[in-house]
Amino acid sequence: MITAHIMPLTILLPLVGAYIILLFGSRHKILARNVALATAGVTFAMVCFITYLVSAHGTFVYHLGGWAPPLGIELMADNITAFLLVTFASVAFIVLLFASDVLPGEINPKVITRYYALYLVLLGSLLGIVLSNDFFNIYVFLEISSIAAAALVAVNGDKLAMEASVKYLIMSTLGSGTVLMGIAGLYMVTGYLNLDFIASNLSAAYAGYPLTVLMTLAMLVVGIAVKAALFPLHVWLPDAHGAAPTSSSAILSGLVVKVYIAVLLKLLYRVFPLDFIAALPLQASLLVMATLGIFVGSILAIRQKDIKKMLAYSTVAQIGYVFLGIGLFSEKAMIGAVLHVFNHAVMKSMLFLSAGLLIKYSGRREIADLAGLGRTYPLPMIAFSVGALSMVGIPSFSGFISKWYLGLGALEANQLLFLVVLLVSSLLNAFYYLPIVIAGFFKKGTVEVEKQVIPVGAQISLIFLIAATFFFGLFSNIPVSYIAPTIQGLFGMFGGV
Amino acid sequence: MPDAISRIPLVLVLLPLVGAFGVVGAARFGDRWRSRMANAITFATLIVALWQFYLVQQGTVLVYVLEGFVEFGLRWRVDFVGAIFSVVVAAVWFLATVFAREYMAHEHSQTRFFGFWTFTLGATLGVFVAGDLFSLFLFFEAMTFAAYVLVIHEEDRESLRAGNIYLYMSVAGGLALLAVIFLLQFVVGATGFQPALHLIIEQGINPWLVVIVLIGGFGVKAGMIPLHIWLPKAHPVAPAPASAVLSAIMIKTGAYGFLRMLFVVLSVPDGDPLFAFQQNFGYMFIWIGAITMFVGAIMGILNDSMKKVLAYSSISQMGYILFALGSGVMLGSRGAFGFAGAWMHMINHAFFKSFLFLLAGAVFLHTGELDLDKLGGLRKQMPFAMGFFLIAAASITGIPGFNGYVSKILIHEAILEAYHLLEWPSLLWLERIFVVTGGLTAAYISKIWIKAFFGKARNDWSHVKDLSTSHIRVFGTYTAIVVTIGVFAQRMVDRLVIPAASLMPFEQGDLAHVGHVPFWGSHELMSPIISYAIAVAVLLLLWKFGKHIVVPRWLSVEYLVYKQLYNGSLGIIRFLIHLRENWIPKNMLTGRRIWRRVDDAAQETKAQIRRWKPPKWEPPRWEPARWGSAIKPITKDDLLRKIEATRAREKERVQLWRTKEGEITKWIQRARRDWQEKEARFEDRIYDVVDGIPRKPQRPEEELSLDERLRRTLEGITRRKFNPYWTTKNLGFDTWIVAMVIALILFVFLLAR
Amino acid sequence: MDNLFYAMAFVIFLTGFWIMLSHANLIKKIIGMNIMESAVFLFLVAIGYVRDGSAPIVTEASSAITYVNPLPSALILTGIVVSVSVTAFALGLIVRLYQHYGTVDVDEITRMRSEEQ
Amino acid sequence: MSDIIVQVVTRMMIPYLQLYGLYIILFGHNSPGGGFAGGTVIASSLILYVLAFGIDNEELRLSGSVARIVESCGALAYVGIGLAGILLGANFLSNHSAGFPLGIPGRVFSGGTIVLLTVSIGLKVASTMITLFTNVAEKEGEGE
Repeated sequence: MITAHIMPLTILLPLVGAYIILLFGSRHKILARNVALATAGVTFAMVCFITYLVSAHGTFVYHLGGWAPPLGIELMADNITAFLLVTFASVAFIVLLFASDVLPGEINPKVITRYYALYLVLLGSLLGIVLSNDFFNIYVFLEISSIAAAALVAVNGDKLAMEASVKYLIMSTLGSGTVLMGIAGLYMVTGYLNLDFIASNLSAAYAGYPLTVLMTLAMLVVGIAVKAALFPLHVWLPDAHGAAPTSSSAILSGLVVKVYIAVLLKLLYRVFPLDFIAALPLQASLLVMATLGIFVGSILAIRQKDIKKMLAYSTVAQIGYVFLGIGLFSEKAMIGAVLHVFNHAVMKSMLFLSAGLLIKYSGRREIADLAGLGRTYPLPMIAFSVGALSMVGIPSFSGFISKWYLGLGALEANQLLFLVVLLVSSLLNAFYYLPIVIAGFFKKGTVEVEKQVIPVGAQISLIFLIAATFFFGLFSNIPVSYIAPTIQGLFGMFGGV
Repeated sequence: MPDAISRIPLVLVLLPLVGAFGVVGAARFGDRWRSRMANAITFATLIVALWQFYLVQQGTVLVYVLEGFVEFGLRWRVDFVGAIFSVVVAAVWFLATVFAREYMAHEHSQTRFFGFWTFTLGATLGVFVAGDLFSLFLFFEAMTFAAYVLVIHEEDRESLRAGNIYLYMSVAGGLALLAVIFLLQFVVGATGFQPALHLIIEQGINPWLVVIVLIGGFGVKAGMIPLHIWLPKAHPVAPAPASAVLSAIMIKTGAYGFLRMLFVVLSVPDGDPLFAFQQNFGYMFIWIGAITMFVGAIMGILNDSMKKVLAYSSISQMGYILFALGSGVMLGSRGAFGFAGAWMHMINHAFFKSFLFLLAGAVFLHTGELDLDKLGGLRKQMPFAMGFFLIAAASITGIPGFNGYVSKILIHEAILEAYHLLEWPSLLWLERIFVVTGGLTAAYISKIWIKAFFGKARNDWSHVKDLSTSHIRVFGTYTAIVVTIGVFAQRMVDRLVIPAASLMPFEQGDLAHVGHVPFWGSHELMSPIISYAIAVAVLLLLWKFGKHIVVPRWLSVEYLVYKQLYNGSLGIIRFLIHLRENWIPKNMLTGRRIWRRVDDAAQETKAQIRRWKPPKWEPPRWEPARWGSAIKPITKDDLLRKIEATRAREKERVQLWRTKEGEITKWIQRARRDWQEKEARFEDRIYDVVDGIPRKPQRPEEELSLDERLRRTLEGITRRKFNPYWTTKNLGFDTWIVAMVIALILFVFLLAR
Repeated sequence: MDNLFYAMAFVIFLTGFWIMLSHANLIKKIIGMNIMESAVFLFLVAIGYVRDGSAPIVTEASSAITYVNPLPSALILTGIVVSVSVTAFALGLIVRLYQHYGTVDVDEITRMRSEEQ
Repeated sequence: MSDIIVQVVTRMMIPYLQLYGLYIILFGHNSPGGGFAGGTVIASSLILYVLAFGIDNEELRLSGSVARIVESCGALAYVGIGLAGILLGANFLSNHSAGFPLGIPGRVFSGGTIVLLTVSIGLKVASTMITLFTNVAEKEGEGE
C-alpha cells in the first residue's frame, strides 16, 4: 500500500506532524521535539524509498483522487526529482537534529513548538513543490513555503529579524504575483495546468499567440528569479538570512532558495522546448546575471564583517553558479547545476550551523572576533574549514565536483569565458573563506572563551555533514550516475543544443 | 601476483597519508612514541619506494586505477621517472624526519607539525606517482594545504603573512592548473600524459594560452620569476626541516609538472608544422630559466640571512632546471641533453639543498641566530658543521666529485648543443649567463661559509655545542649520497638518466650521446675553476668596496609587478568614476541613491588622488661593511665624507621636491574649489530633497596606506547603510516598470491582432 | 470585448505593482499586493468566462448547454486563500514593527536604523 | 469602543451570520461557496462580536489554544478523509472510486466526501482567521 501511495504520503507526513505538534506540543515540549525529529526522519526514509523506487522502476506518477491529469492533480517523480527530494529531506533532517539541541538556548522558549511546526510545514511544502507536476499546485506550495520561511526568519521576534522578514515577504509576494500571472497566461494559451500537457500544446499555442507565450515565459522567469535571489533581485536575501536564527539561516540558504531553482528547471527543461528558449535572449541574460551575481556576491561577501551576512552574500554568489549551470544549456553544465544544488545545500548548511555554534559560544558575530576559536571548539571550526575548502573548490571536497561539471559544461557550450569566471570566483571565495579558517586555528584569540560542551545532536549533525562533503567529493559518481541518464534524456529529447 | 604489485603506488601514497593519523594517535602515548612513529612511517615509505624502484627497474610499469573515485578515477602510473623521484622524496623526507626530532624538541604543537609533516609526504609522493594530470592536481592541492601548516608553524606575524602570500598564490596557481585540466579533459577526453597539441589546435584554442596558463599553474610552485615572491618569504619562516623539504622537494613538483607537460603533452615530432611553436616556447623557457637563475643568484648574494640566501638559491637552482628544460624542449627529439640536465639537477638539488637547509637549521638550533652579520667565528665550536657545510657547498657549486658537478655539466652541454644545432647567437649569450650564474652561486655559498664559520665572533659562542650524534649521522648519510653520485657520475647517468630519458620522445642516437659525456675531460674540469674565479672576483669586489648593498624597495618584483597591477586595477575604478563624473549627465539616469554612493566614492577617491605622492626614490644604500677580520675596517674619515655627500644629495632632492610641491598645492586648491562649487550647485540640494537623509560629515584627511585607500574606495562604491528597500524603491522600481511597460505594449499588440 | 478584461487585468496588475514598489508606507505596499493579486484573479476569471454560459453546477433540473469553465474559479479560490494568509501574516509583522519603531514608513525605519548603527 | 447601536445590531446579526456561514459550507458542492468562504463568514461573525463588545476584553475572545486545537483538528480531519481513500484501496482523496456513495445531485448529502472536506476546511479557516486576528490585535503577541 505504501509503495503505491508513497508520494502523497511523503508530502502529507510533515504536514500531519506539524499539526500534531500544534495540538499537543504546547504542553509537552519534549513530545514536540521528538515528533518533529521522528517526522523528519521518517520523511527522509520515505524519500530514500522513493529514490530507490525511481531507480528500480523508472519515472512514476500519481493522480490525486484518481482523476487523470488534465483534470486532476498529478505528482511525478523522476531521477532529478528524486535526487532533489533526497537533498531536501536529508539536509532538513540534519538541520532539525542540530536545531533540536541548540534552539532552546537561541530563541524564545515559548515559540519553540511553533518553530518545529513551521519547520515541518516548510519541509512538506518543499517536497510538494518538487513532486508536483501541476503549475497551480506548485504555486500554492510556493506560497506556503514563502510564508513559512518568512515566519522562520521572524520567529524570534527581534527587530532586525522582523524587518528582514517583512522585506522578504514583500519581495517574495512580488515574485509570486508575477509567477501567478505567468501561470494564468500559460493556462490561457494552452488550456492546461499540467506540465506535460502544457509542453505538448505549447508549440501550437506559440503559433497562435507568440507574444503571450514570450511574456509568460518572461514573467515566470523573473518571478522565480526574485524568489531564488538571482543577482539584481537578491536584496532581500542577505538581511533575511543574516538575521534569522541559526537553523533557519541554514535551511533558508541551503534549501528554500534552491526549491525555486527546481521550479525553474521544470519550467525550462520540461515545459518550454530547448530550441525555443535558445532562440530567445533568455540564455544570455541568465548568464550575464549569474556572472554578475557571482562577482558582486563574492565582493560584497569579502567586505562583510558579520560572519552570517558574509555567508548570506556567499549564497548569492553560489546561486549564481547554479543559474550559470542552467543558463549554459549543456548537458554537463546541467549536471553541475543539479549537483551544486545538493552540494551547496550540504556545504552552506554546515557553514551556517558551525558559524552559529561559534557565535553562540563566543557571543560575537564579527569575523575578527572568531580568531583562535579553533582551539577551544575544534569541531565547529573543522566543519567550517571543510565547508570553506569545499566552497573554494579544492578537489576531494564535494564543491569541486559541481564546479568541475560546470566548467566542463562551459567548455561544452563553447563559452570559454565562463570557465574563467568560475576559476576567478573560486579565488574570490578563497579570499573570504580562508582568512576565517586561518584566524580560527592559528591566530591568538581576542576574546576569552570558556569551554562549554557542545550538545550531542549538534555534534552528530556536523560530523554527518562533514562526512557527506567528503563522501560526495570522493564518490561523486553515485549522484552523477543517478541523475545523468535523465539529463541526457532531456537533452536527447530536444535533439540537443 | 601482478595485481598486488600494481597496488604498490597506492600503498606508497596511503602509507604516509593514513600514517599521519597514526602519528597523531601515537602522540597520546608520549613524545618519544610520536617521533618513533614518524620515523617508522617515513622509513617504511622509503622501503616501499625502493621496492617500487626495484620493480620498475626490472621493466614493469606499475599502473593502478581507482575507478570512480573523485569523478573519473584516480590513476597511478609509475614509470622510471616517477619511481626515481619517489625514492628521492622518501629519502630526503626520512633524513629530515630524523633531523627534526631533535630540532623540534623545544617547539610548540609538535603533534600538529608531525601529523601534517607525514601527511605532506603522502601528498607529495602522490604528485610524483600520479598517472594523469587530474590525479597530480589532486595531490598537488593536498600538498599545498598541508604544507601551509608547516609554513606557519611559528604562528607569529611574519610567518602568518608569509603563509598568506604562499596560500593565495598557490590557490591561484592551482586554479590555473585546473584550467589546463579542464582544457585537456574537454579536448582529449582524459588528462593522461599523452600528446595533445594537435587536438588543442583543432578545437580552435590558442596553444600559447595553454602554455601561459600552464606557467601560471606550475610556475608558482616552481618559484619562477616573477611568480616567486612567496618563496623567499615562506621558506625562511618555516622550521628548518620544513624549509628543507619545501625547498628540496615541493618546488620540484612544479618542475616535474613542466617536465611531463612540456616533453610529452605539448610536444610534437620533428618536422611537424607545429614544431616551430614548440621551439618558440622552449626558447621562452630558456629565457625564463636564465632570468630566474640570474636574479635568484644576485638576490642570494645581497641577502644576509642564512635561510633567505638559501631560499633565493633555490629560486636560482630552479632557474637551472627550467633552463635545461627549455633547451631540451627547443630541440625536440634531439633534446635529450636538456632533459638529462634538468632531470639530474632535480635529483641533485633535492639532496644538496635539503642538506644545506638542515645545516642552517643545525646552526640555528645551537646558536639561535640566522643572520650572517651576527654569526661568525663558529669554526672552533662547530667543526663538524663547518666540514659538512663545505661538502654541501662543494656540491652546489659543482666541484668535481660531488653531485652538483654532474648536472651542471649536463646542463652546460645542453645549451651548447642547442647552440651548435641552431646557431642562434642569443643562445651563446644564454650560455654565458649560465656560466656567470655558476660563479655567483659559488660567491653566495662561500659568503655564507666564510661569514658564519670564520672571522671574528660577534657573539659569545662559548656555550655552543657541535652537532649531536644523530645529526652527524644524518649529515654523514647526505655526504655519502652526494659523493656517490658525484664520483660515479658516468654510472649514474647510465642508470638514472638514460632510462628516464628513453621514456620521452628522443632519438636513440642522441640518447647514446648523453651516455658519453666526458665528465673527467679537461674542458669540463675547467668549469668549476671558472666558477670560482668569478666567485673570487665578485667577493673581492664586495670586499674591496667594503660594502653590502641593500636593494631599494622600488626595484623589487613586488613593487615593479604586483603593486603596479594593484594600482592599475585601482586606476580602472578611478577611470570609471571619472567617466561617471564628466561624461554622464546627472539626471539622465534614475536610481539616484546608487549614484550618490558613487559620488561619495568619487569624492573620496579625488581626495586620495590629491594625497597621492610618488613613491620615494631611494638611492641604493651603501653601508659600512661588517665583514670579518679578513677585511680592513673602513676609516672614520671615509665614513664622514660619505655621510656628508649623502646629506648634500638628500638636501638637493628635498629642495627639488619643495619647488614642485608649490605647483601641486596650487593644483589641488583649484581642483578642490571646482569640486566644491559643483557640489554646492547640485548635489546637496538634490540629495536632501530626494533622500531626506543628512549627508555624513566629512572626515578629516589623513595619511592612508594604499590598501586602506583601495578598501575605502570599494567600500564607498558598495556601501549601503542599511536601507532594505532601495532596490524595490528605486533601481528595481525602474527596472520593473520598464519591463512591465514593455510587457504592456506587447500585450496591447497582442490584442490588436 | 473579452480582450478588454485582459487589458484591464493587466492595467490593474501594473497599478498594484506600482503601488507596491513606489510607496514607502508598508500598509500601502500590502494594499498594492492585494490589488495586484486581484488583477490576476480577474484575469483568471476572464479566461474561464464563456459567453452566455451558466454556473457549472449539475442538478437534476439543469438544462444549460454551455457552462463557464469551473477550473479558473477553483484556482481563484485557492489563490484568494493564499493571498489572505499572506496579507494577514504581513499585517501581523507590520503591527509588530510598528510597536518597535512607532512608524510604518520604510524610509523612517531605515533612517532610525542607520542612526542606531 | 462601546457603541450601543453597534452592539445591538451585532447581537441581532451574529446568529444569522453564523447560519449563513454554515449554509455556505454545507452547500459548497451544489452552489457557489465552500469551506473557505463559509469559514471566513463564521470567523467574521466572531470577530465582529469581539470588535463590538471590547477588543481588550480577553474573556470574550476565543482563546488561542482552543483556536489552535480546532485548527489542527480541521487540518487533520482533511488529511484523514484523504487517507480514507487510500485505506479503501484507491488513491489519496479518492471519492467515488474509493466507494463513497455519491448521492443524488442537488441534495445536501451528495458528492461523497466533499461535504466532509468542506466542513473540515471551514473549521480550519474559521479558527485560523480568528488566530490571525488575535495575533494582530494583541499587544504582546507571539507572531504567526
